[in-house]
Amino acid sequence: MAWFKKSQKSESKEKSELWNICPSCKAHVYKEEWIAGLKVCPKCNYHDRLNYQERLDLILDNGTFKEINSEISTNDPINFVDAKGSYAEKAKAAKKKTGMNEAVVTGCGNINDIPVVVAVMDFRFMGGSLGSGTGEKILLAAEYALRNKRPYIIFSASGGARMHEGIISLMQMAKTCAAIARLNKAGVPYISVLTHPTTGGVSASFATIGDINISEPGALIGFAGRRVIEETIKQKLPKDFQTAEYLLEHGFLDKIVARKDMKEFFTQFLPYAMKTPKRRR
Amino acid sequence: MAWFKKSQKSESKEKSELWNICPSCKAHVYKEEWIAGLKVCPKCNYHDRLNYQERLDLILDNGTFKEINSEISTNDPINFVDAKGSYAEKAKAAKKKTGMNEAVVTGCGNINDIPVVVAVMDFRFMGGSLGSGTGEKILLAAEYALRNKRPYIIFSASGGARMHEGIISLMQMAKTCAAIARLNKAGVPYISVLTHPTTGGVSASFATIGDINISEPGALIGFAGRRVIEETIKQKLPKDFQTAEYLLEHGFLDKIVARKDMKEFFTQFLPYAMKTPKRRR
Amino acid sequence: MDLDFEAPLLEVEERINELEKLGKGSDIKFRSEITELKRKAKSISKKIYKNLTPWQTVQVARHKDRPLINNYIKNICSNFIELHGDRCYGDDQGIIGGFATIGNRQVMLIGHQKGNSVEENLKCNFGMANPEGYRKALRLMRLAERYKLPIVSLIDTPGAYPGLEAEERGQAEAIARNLAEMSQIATPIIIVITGEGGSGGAIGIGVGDAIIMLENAVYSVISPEGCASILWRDGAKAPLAAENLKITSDELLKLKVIDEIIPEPAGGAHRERDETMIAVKQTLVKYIDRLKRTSTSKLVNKRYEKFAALGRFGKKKR
Amino acid sequence: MDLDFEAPLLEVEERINELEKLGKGSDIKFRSEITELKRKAKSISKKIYKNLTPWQTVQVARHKDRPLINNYIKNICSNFIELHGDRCYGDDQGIIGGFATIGNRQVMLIGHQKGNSVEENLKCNFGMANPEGYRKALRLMRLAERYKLPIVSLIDTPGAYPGLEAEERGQAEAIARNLAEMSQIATPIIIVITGEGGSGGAIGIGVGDAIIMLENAVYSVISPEGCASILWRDGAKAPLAAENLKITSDELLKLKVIDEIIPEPAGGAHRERDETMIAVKQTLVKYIDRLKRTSTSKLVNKRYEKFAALGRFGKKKR
Ligand SMILES: [Zn+2]
Ligand SMILES: [Zn+2]
Repeated sequence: MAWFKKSQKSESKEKSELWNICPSCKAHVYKEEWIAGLKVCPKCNYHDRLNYQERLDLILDNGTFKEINSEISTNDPINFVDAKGSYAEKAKAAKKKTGMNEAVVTGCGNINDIPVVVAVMDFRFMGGSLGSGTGEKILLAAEYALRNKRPYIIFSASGGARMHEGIISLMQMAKTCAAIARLNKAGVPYISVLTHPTTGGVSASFATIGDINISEPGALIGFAGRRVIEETIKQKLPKDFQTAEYLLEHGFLDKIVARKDMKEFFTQFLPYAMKTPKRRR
Repeated sequence: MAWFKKSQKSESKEKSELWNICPSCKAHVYKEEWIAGLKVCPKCNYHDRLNYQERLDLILDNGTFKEINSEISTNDPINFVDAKGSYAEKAKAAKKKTGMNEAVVTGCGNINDIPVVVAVMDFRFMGGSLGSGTGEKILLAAEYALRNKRPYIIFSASGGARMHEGIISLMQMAKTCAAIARLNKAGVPYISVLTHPTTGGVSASFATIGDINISEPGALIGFAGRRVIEETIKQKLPKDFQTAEYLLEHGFLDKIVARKDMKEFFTQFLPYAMKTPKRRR
Repeated sequence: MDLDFEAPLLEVEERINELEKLGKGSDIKFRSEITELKRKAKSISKKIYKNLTPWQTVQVARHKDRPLINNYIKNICSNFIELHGDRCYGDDQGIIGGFATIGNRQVMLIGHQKGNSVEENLKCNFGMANPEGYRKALRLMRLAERYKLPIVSLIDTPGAYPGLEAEERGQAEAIARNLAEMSQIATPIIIVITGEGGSGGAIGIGVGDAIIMLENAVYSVISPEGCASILWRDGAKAPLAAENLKITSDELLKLKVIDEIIPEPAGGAHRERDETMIAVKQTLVKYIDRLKRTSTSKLVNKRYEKFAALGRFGKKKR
Repeated sequence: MDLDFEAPLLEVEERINELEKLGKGSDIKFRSEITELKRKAKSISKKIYKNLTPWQTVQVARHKDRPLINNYIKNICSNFIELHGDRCYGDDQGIIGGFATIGNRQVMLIGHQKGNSVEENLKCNFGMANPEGYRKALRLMRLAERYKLPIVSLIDTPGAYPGLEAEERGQAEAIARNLAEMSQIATPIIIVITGEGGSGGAIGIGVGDAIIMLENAVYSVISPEGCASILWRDGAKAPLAAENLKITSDELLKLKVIDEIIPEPAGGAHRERDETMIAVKQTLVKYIDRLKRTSTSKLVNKRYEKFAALGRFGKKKR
C-alpha cells in the first residue's frame, strides 16, 4: 500500500478542502458527510470531538438553551508563567480562538420537553482543562439544578486539571464533587457523559460519579496518561486500554451510547429519574 | 519417618490419655499444656476449636455472663428425615452431647468492665449450623444490644446453614443480617469474630459484615467448600486458600488476633466504639 | 432436554405436530383428529402437572425453555435500559439489571441471567453470579431508592458461583452485604422466584416486601443433589432429598416464606410462555400498586418483621 | 540522600559528631568548642531554612528522615489499632488507617504510608496508593462517622499509583468517590499535609474542615518534574516549575487553601523529628477540640462552603 500512502501525502493539502481525514483510521470522508454524520467516521465509528455548540445542538431541543453564568471567566490565581509565556496570555488566546470564557458552558434547556441543566466541556479551550472558572461554573450549575430539582447532565471532555492555576485547579476536583454529593443527597439526578477524552483530574472527580455514567464508543477515559503508566510499569499497554469499552467491562460505565442515539437515550432515561423532582416547563 | 508413624499408631490409644495430638501438625502436646495454652498448638500455632464455655471464659470477666433466651431450642419446620434418621433425633442427640439447646449461646457480660452483648457459636452442636433457633437467638441478642446500646460481638463457628430445616435455615441469613443492619443504622457497634471454621451461609451473612471483622490465625473462612470449588474450576486450590491470612490479604478482615490477645484486643478496641452508646454497669 | 415424565404428553404433541404439517393444504381432513388430540394433550398435561413430584418440579424449574429474565424483559417490560458495572471491579452478566417499565409502572429490574443459548450461558455463567453481580445489584437498588422506584428482583439461579476468584473477591461478603442493605432500602422490593431459587445465590437478591413464586419454581437452601450427596452420601438420592427439603411453592407458602403463588398453565411455563409471563406481569402490577401505598418507613419496618418472624416458632420474647 | 543546600550545615554537624565521639572520656576538653559549633549550626540552619527556594522545600518535604505516618503513630498516638481491607478486593498499604488516641482524644487516623526502609517502601509502594487504599480509607471514615470519631488524615504521597491495575480497578472513580463522600461525612475531618501533597492522590483523602500544613511540606496539582516536562518540555526545569506552581505552605495560606501552618524547627522536620511531631500533636488536639464544638450538620455545611469558595474570584452569584 506504499503507493497509496505516498499519494495520500502529496494530495492531502488540496484534499483537505473537501475531505475530512478520520483522526483514527485516516479514512477520507467528504466533509459534508462527516458533518451530517455528526463527526462520526462511517468507516471506523470513531467519534470525533464536538465543540460545545455542536453538543448542545445534538442534545437539546432547538432554541431551548439558556446559558447561565456566562460571564465567569478564567482567573490567574498564581500569576503563572511557563516556557511559552504567561497563563494570562494563553487564556486570552483560548478565549479568542473559541469565543468562550471558560472550558465549560452551562445552562438549562429541554430534552424532548424535559427540562434539564447541562454543563458541556469544550476540549478546544485549553484542552478542556479544569480551572477555577470551570469548577465554579460546574458547581453553580449543580446548585441551580438542586434549587430547581432538575436533572443535571455533564458532558465532560478534558485533559485534566489546569496546572496553570496550581493548587486552585486541584481544589476544583473537591469542589465539584461536593456539589454532586449535595445532588445525591437530595435525590436530584446527576448523569455523567464521558466524551473523548476524559482524563486526569476530571476523570478523578465529577465525571466518574454519575448516578449513571455513560460514554460514546471508543472514548478515551483514564486517570493517568498512557505514557506515564508505560514508564511506571515498564510494559506496553493493551490497545483497548482506557477506552469506553474497557471501562464498561471493568464496571465503571453503565452504557456506551452512540452519538446518534444520545438524545433518544436521554428521552428514554429521564422519565425514570424524574420521579422526585417535579417536571417544570 | 515410616517407623515414627507406625509407633505413633500403636501407641496412640494409651497416649491419648495424657497427650493431645494437634489436628494440624500432629504434634503431641501434653494435655495440660494444650489446655493451659488455650488449645493453641505450641508447635504450629494452630488454633483449635473452643466450645462456647471456653470462649466465654476467655473473653468475659469472671462471673459476669448472664445468658438470655436460653430456652430457645431447635425446631423441625419441615419434619426432615435423611438416610441416618430424623432431624428431631439428631437434634436431640446434639443437645444431649453438648448440654446446649442450640448451636449458639447468647447473653450479656463484661469485658474488663465494659458491658457487651455476645453470641458464641459452638461447632459441636451440629457443626455450628445456622438453624431457626440459632437465627432467632442471634436476632434477639442484636435487639437486646440495640435496646441497651451495648456493643454486640458474635463469635461465629459454623459449617453453614442447617439444611435439615430447609428453606427456613436459608431465611436465617436474611433475618440475622436485618438485625445487624438495624444496629448499623443506630450506630451500635457490631463486631464479628470469625473463628475456625466459618463457612457457607454464616460466612455469607452476619459473620462478614462486622463494623470490624477479626479472626484467629489460620481460621478457615469461606463461602463455598474447597471440594466443590476444585470440582467446579478443575484445578487445585492454593494451600492458604480461605485462611484468615488469605482473607486479610484480600481485604475482608481488619485484623487477625491471636487467641491469647483476644480479650486485650477488645479492651483496647471497645472504648473507640463506645462513644455513642452509654456505658452501663 | 426432554422431561421423561412428560413422555405421554410429548408423544401426543408430536402427533399433533405431524398432522398439522401434513394438513397444511387440506385442513378438513385432519381437523377433528387434531381437535381430539389437543383435548387429550390438555387432559394429560393437567394430570401430569397436578401430580408433579418435587424432583419433577425441579426438572420443570430448570427446563431450558422456561421463560428467563431476557424473555420477561422482552415480553412484559418496555423501555428497558440495562445498567452495567459494580463501580469497583467489573460487570457480571450472571446478574443483570436496569430501568424497566411494567404496565406503565417504572421500576428497577434486577435478576439472574441464565442465557438462552450456549454462547449466552457461558457469558453469564448459567446464572451463577460472581461478587460483582451482587455488588452491581446493590448499586442499582440504591439508585432505585434515590429515584424512588420500586425494585423488582427475578430469581433464577443454581447458586452463587463457587469459583476461586469469587472467593478471592468476597462472594460471602457480597451476599451478606446485600442481605443487610436490602433489609433497609427505603423503596418497595418485590421478589419473584421464576425458576431455580438456589440457596445463598438466590437470597442474595431475595430480600423484599413481597416474595412471590411461580407454581413450578423451587427455592431451597441447597440443591437436592448437594443435599443427597452430603446427607445420603449418594447424589442419586436427589429425588428423595428434594422430597424432604420442601422446596416447592405450595410447601413454601405453608411455611410463610412466600406470600403468593403465581399459577402456571397446565403443561408448565415452558409450554405456555406468553401466558406465564402475562400472569407474572399482572401480579407484579398488583404488588407495585399495593406496596406504593405504604410509607417507606413503615415498609422497612414491616420488611424487618417479616423476616424476623421466619423461623420463630415459640412465643415472642423481645 | 543529603540535601546539597545543607552542605555548610552538614559540615558543622559532622565536626560536632566527631568531637562528641572523641570527647567521650574527657568532656571538658572539647566542651567549649562543641558549644560554639552548635551555636554556629543553629545559626546556619536558620539562615538556610529561612531562605529555602520552593525546589529546596520539595527536597525537604521528600527527605527520607522526615517523620512518616509510622513515626506519628509511634510518637504521638497511643492505642493504635490498624484496620485492614476495602471489603472488596484487597488491603493496600499505600494508605493505612485505624483507631488512634491523640492526647486522650479518640480519632480515626488515616494517611499515606511511604515506609521507613526499602522493604517497607516496596510493601506500601512508596505511598502511591491503589484504588483499594482509597476505598479502605472511605470505609474507615464511614466507620468513624458511625462511631462519632473525628477523622485525622495525614497526607504524604508522590501521587496515586499510575499503574495498569490501578486504572483497571478504577483509580479515578475511587478518588472521585472519596471527594464526594468526604464532603458529606458527618464528623470532623482534619487534614495535615506532612510531606508531599501529590495531586489527586493527596486530595483523595484530603477533603476536610481544617487543612493544616507543615511549614516545609508541599502541595501541588502536579509534581514539579511533571509540570516541567509538559510545559517546559524539560524535566530539569523542575525548580522553575516548583517556583511557578506556588506549592509551599506560605503561598497556600495566602490562597486560603490551607488554614494554618505548623512551623518546623530550624533545620527541618527531618532534623528535629520529635519536636516536629509534638507540634503536630498540639495542633491536632487544638482542632479536634475546636471542631467538636460545632454541630455536625453545621460542620458539613461549612465544609461545603469552604471548598465552594476556593477559586471563586468574582462576586458570588448563587
Ligand atoms: Zn475512521
Ligand atoms: Zn500443631
